[in-house]
Amino acid sequence: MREIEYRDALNEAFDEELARDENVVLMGEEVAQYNGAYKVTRGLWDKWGDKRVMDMPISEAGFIGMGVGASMLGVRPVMELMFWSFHSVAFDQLVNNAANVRYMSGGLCSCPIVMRGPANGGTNVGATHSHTPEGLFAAFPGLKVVSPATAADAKGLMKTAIRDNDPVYVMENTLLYGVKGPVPDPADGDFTIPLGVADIKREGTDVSLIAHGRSVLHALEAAEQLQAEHGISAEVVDLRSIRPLDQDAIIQSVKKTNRAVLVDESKPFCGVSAQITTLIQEYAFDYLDAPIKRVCSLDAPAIYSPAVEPAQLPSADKVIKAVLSIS
Amino acid sequence: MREIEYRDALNEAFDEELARDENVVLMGEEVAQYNGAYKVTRGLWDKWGDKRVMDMPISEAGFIGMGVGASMLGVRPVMELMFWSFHSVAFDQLVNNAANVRYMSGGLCSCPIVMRGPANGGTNVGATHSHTPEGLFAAFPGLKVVSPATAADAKGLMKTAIRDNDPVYVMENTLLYGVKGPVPDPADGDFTIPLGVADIKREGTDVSLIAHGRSVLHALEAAEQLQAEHGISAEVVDLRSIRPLDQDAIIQSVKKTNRAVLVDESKPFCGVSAQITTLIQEYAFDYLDAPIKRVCSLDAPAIYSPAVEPAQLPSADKVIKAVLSIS
Amino acid sequence: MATTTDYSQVPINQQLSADDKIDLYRLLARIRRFEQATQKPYSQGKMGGFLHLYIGQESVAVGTVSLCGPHDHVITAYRCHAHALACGMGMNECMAELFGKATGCSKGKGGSMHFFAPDKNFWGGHGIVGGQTPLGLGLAFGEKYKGNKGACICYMGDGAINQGAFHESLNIAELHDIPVVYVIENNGYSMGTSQKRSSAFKDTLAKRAEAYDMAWDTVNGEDLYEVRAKTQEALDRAHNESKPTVLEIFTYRYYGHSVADANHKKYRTPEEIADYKNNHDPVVLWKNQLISEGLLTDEGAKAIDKEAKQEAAASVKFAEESPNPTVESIFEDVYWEVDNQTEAGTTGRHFFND
Amino acid sequence: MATTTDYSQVPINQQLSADDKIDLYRLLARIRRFEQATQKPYSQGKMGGFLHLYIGQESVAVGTVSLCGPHDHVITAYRCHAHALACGMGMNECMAELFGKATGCSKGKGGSMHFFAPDKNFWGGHGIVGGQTPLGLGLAFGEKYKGNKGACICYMGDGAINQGAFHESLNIAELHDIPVVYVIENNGYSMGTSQKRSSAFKDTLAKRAEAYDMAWDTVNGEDLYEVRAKTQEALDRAHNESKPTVLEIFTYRYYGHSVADANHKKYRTPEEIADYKNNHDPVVLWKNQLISEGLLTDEGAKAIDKEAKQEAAASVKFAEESPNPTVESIFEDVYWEVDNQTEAGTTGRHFFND
Ligand SMILES: Cc1ncc(C[n+]2csc(CCOP(=O)(O)OP(=O)(O)O)c2C)c(N)n1
Ligand SMILES: Cc1ncc(C[n+]2csc(CCOP(=O)(O)OP(=O)(O)O)c2C)c(N)n1
Ligand SMILES: [Mg+2]
Ligand SMILES: [Mg+2]
Repeated sequence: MREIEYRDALNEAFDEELARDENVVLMGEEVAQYNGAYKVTRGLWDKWGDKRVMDMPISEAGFIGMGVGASMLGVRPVMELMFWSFHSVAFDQLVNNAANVRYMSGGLCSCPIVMRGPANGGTNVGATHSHTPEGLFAAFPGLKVVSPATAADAKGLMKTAIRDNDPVYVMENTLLYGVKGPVPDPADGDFTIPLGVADIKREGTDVSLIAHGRSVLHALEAAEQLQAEHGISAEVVDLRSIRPLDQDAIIQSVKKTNRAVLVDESKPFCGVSAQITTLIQEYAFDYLDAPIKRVCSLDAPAIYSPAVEPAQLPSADKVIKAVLSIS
Repeated sequence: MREIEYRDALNEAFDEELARDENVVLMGEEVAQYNGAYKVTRGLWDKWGDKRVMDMPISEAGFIGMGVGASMLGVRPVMELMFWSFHSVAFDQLVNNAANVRYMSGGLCSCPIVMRGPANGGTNVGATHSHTPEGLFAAFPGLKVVSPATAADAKGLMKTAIRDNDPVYVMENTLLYGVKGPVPDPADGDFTIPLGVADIKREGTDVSLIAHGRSVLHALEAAEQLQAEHGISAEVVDLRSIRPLDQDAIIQSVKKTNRAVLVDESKPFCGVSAQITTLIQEYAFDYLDAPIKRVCSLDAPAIYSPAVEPAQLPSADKVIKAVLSIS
Repeated sequence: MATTTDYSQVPINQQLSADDKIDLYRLLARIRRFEQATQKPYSQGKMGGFLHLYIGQESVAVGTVSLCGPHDHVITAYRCHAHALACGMGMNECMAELFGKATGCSKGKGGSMHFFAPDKNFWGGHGIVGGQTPLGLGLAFGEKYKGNKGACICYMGDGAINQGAFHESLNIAELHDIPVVYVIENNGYSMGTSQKRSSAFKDTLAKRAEAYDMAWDTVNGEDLYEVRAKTQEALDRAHNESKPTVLEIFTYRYYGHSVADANHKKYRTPEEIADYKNNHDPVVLWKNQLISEGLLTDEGAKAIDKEAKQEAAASVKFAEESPNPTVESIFEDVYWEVDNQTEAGTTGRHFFND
Repeated sequence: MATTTDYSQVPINQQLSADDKIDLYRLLARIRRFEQATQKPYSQGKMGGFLHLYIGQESVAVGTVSLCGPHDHVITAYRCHAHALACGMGMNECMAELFGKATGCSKGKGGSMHFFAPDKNFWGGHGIVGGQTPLGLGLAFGEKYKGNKGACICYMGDGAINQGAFHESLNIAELHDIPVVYVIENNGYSMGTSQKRSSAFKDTLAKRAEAYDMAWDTVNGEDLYEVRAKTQEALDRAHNESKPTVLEIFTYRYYGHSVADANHKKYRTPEEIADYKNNHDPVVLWKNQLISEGLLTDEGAKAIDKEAKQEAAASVKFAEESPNPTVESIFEDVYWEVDNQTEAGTTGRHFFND
């Protein structure tokens, strides 16, 4: 299969959905004429023009809310936050208007919108620019959250998100944008991936490594080393979608392996991994041979120092250590 | 001991701290001339005047950020959000500036500020006005979060929060404002309660009910009935402080009872209860005789209907049911 | 506000037939009676939460909404009953919503602050001050995007203008030529805070539009003709030039901020309230206007009012007799895909109760 | 911007001694050289994250900060190196911060966007666009609250003015008489977006202040005398009347938005960039001014510049030789109480790593 960058997989998803549905419109800061701060929307303004790809001023509350309002009328906006970290200035629109308008109207309004952008640490941009808010948003019923780890998942989930009739928040990753992976050729048909379906990225029998986003790569790397150096067979469950969540896949894996290590770049307090732990201990209580361990970002604001930031984030080494501590 | 309302206990805390430290200033919408939307600041503007008790326009990002800036200079603002739900329009100031400025400056700035207001459901004000964001804020290292359940705790924690040199977010409750409880007389000395110390509100041996805020009242009611009707001795652990957290008290209680039910008005996904569950399963794994159960708000936006909203929230009945399911 | 224009003579008002004018009176009376009918059940505890009455401001919603065509949309804040009825919603579903009943317009999920009727181009009812202002922008943008000649009238209070989201919306509206009409319903107070204590401004609040090089105007809200005349100018600008406007409409609320506001006679003088009631009541003024135009008699007006009162009473009965939502319904209307049992709605776990 | 005022003649500039003027030149040169010295190590990967250069804008920070007294504060956005040095921070701690070293002003925790020196009244360095504007309000309020005659100069870009928090701040500033001076450093672009494509406005961005009945002015940023003259008026207003001002200072950045901005020659013409460099460079203009005043020779200027260059090179060396922060230090500077090992800081669990 051809290999393309995660960035270009997303770009293809936009291009295809722009072609498929004239209600799809891309909006955000620098997404049009500048081709996107991270070049994810490269070429789309040239191709689709002012109407379908729109630059916005630095007014996230204003333009995100505008997208929500337009979506109630049946427009299908795909909104870029240059960084997901900038959710903080648009939070009301994100968690009240987008998440609640269907509910408060007794189902009369709906909100088919996608919010997207990178959400990750690891690029030395400091505490305000390194938030990983997937758990934060998944906590709000009414919202859906996905976090693709590979180019194929990025494309497939994005296309599904755009077609979904509820607000879907897609957490991309600046460190993955340049990573290549196999993605089916558009010529071979419409490629989508459903929300709410985890992907077993590696089968194993001794421990379940449960991860999403870039943490999946750490888990995979750790799994290889665990096999090679310790003879431990680790299964890697890539959640892909945080809400809806493929709970069955998680529980099934843990029932098989009896041990779980969660890898989650979020901070540990009330992070996604806390939710997954809670579900496992509830639904697989009798199957657990050891406490569930978590590998999260170290619990402080993101440090800038390029020499130190990597130590604040999950890594294969830390995953291995956690696995060994319960093996 | 004299009994006073939770509201008046808070009012006393403000009054005493305004007297104690001339840097303390109260700010918020309608806190001065109107005496506060919920009369928590009643009489303080009359007594302390324009300089110490200030009305603000409906510009939460602006005035909360102003408080943060002033706190860096050593002013000690006590900021009212008329509802904690309005955090959504001030989120950047709350989770970036207040939480991170100390870190990003390598400790050169500090931020001795209190943010406060009611955070609860149960008053039929709908989805946008019923958020319970204690877990959401506790997830940000740099912030402290407390949630008092009684008049005495409200006063004692508020006074400590005002004296603390870090940002402390105090989650009050409109349904508790009118509830009376014993509070030490100011004549008997300065009354404070440290952050990070849970309170065993009832001793028991069979199951630990772990709660904060108004959920503590449900837990206590459930405990009485469990004793009377089922002969089950429930211990009620009132967290009081979510961050810093009295983990020792939690673990000690669970090690004694071997069973835990968490009562938490937050939504279940990534709520405070998910974090506490995670800690218990990690630190008391071998002591657990049954899965940890949670009683949270039902996982949907807050419904308005007065006839139905109570069913969305934790209650003594639900706590009893959860306890019986693991007993 | 002194002006010599006779707004009754502008084309949009000249077009009104006698019946149209009487219908406007009927609407004013119905809105007034609807809200009056809420007071008893509210005080009896049959409704929950807040109840923000619009009484005194009726001409604003009635006058502005009367101009809306099929591609014009309406969105407002929590003080939304009048806009809802003006858009054509029935008293029954509105009253039932206040009672939190399953027959309410929002199935009892929204309450007083959250009336909705998208089929009538009414998009709520929003509780977060200023939070609806970007949504209004989006509705106007949506019509434009679809190639229609439409607009959105987005209402807010005099206190709401100091929310950041509103300013961001103004800039975007002017920058991207979005056909939105922002109506500041200036009733002089945001809760207990007078306009002077909440906003720094020059001359008028609407003039803030100049900061964005945007058109603006001020309107005497008690005069239905003036409200219609000046709103039409804004709608024309929206429809024909795809340009936004800020209108500040001066009005007054008789009651407290919400029914729970016991302070409202402290921050306003009784004389101020009495003066408005006695000399500026928009329902009375319009009635007198129609009588002076010979289109209505005192008796005719009374009959209309009586009918409105009966309709309101009937809606209370309807609401009282309606069923409550079920507890199960708590999980409906969260996700479109779940409600419609699509594949997406049945894949993965969506709700996380134990 | 044509004006006939000779700003060199206003009192605040007349007060400048020859040494003062030369010191201003030295500061301009040091800032320029400091930033130039960052380029090589950045391109070598010795620094992380963003690097937003101020080159071309130096006169703005230097002119405005030169007027600050002991109770005047400075806060700005992420393009903060010049303000930091102008406030008196040393090149060493600034350069070390860029390298993420423990000897950095923020101990390597902040990076390029987050320089701080509260002891020199410099409060950052803030990465969220517009997020610093309420903080600036708070610093100004704080001095007023403490009874001092002080002010805060709060800087932002031309793109930042469309953030809601800024508008909320303007209203509060005027309403509560807060001695803040908002300086819009208008370099014509926010990333790749020209001023015209990001803001709707009439005449000038600063004029938006009129919406809040606030004083404002525009300033030709290339002329240090004019920057000082007009900023002093704003500071006088802050100090003597406790009133805010918006100043829009026209300036230009030579490089991209950040060093990573490869597009910057696409959204601007090479001619535009060359014109500014050749005809409006603030460092050159001030040097020429001093030469024309007979206070400096070409040679003298070169010596100062050389010294600046050496100082910058030395700071690179200092930074390179400095130690990295320890991994343990990740948990320092989160909580004051923890760092100071108070009872509060040692009660309960503060950090939640496994
Ligand atoms: C963001 C936010 N802050 C505060 C409130 C509480 N609140 C509700 S209405 C209101 C006053 C608004 O006054 P105004 O905009 O003049 O509208 P009016 O009530 O006069 O119609 C306040 C402070 C809120 N709902 N949302
Ligand atoms: C809230 C927010 N949105 C977007 C960004 C990304 N961003 C950083 S700087 C910038 C451009 C700002 O331009 P301007 O205010 O003119 O300042 P300049 O860079 O020209 O100094 C953008 C969009 C951000 N940091 N914060
Ligand atoms: Mg008002
Ligand atoms: Mg700029």
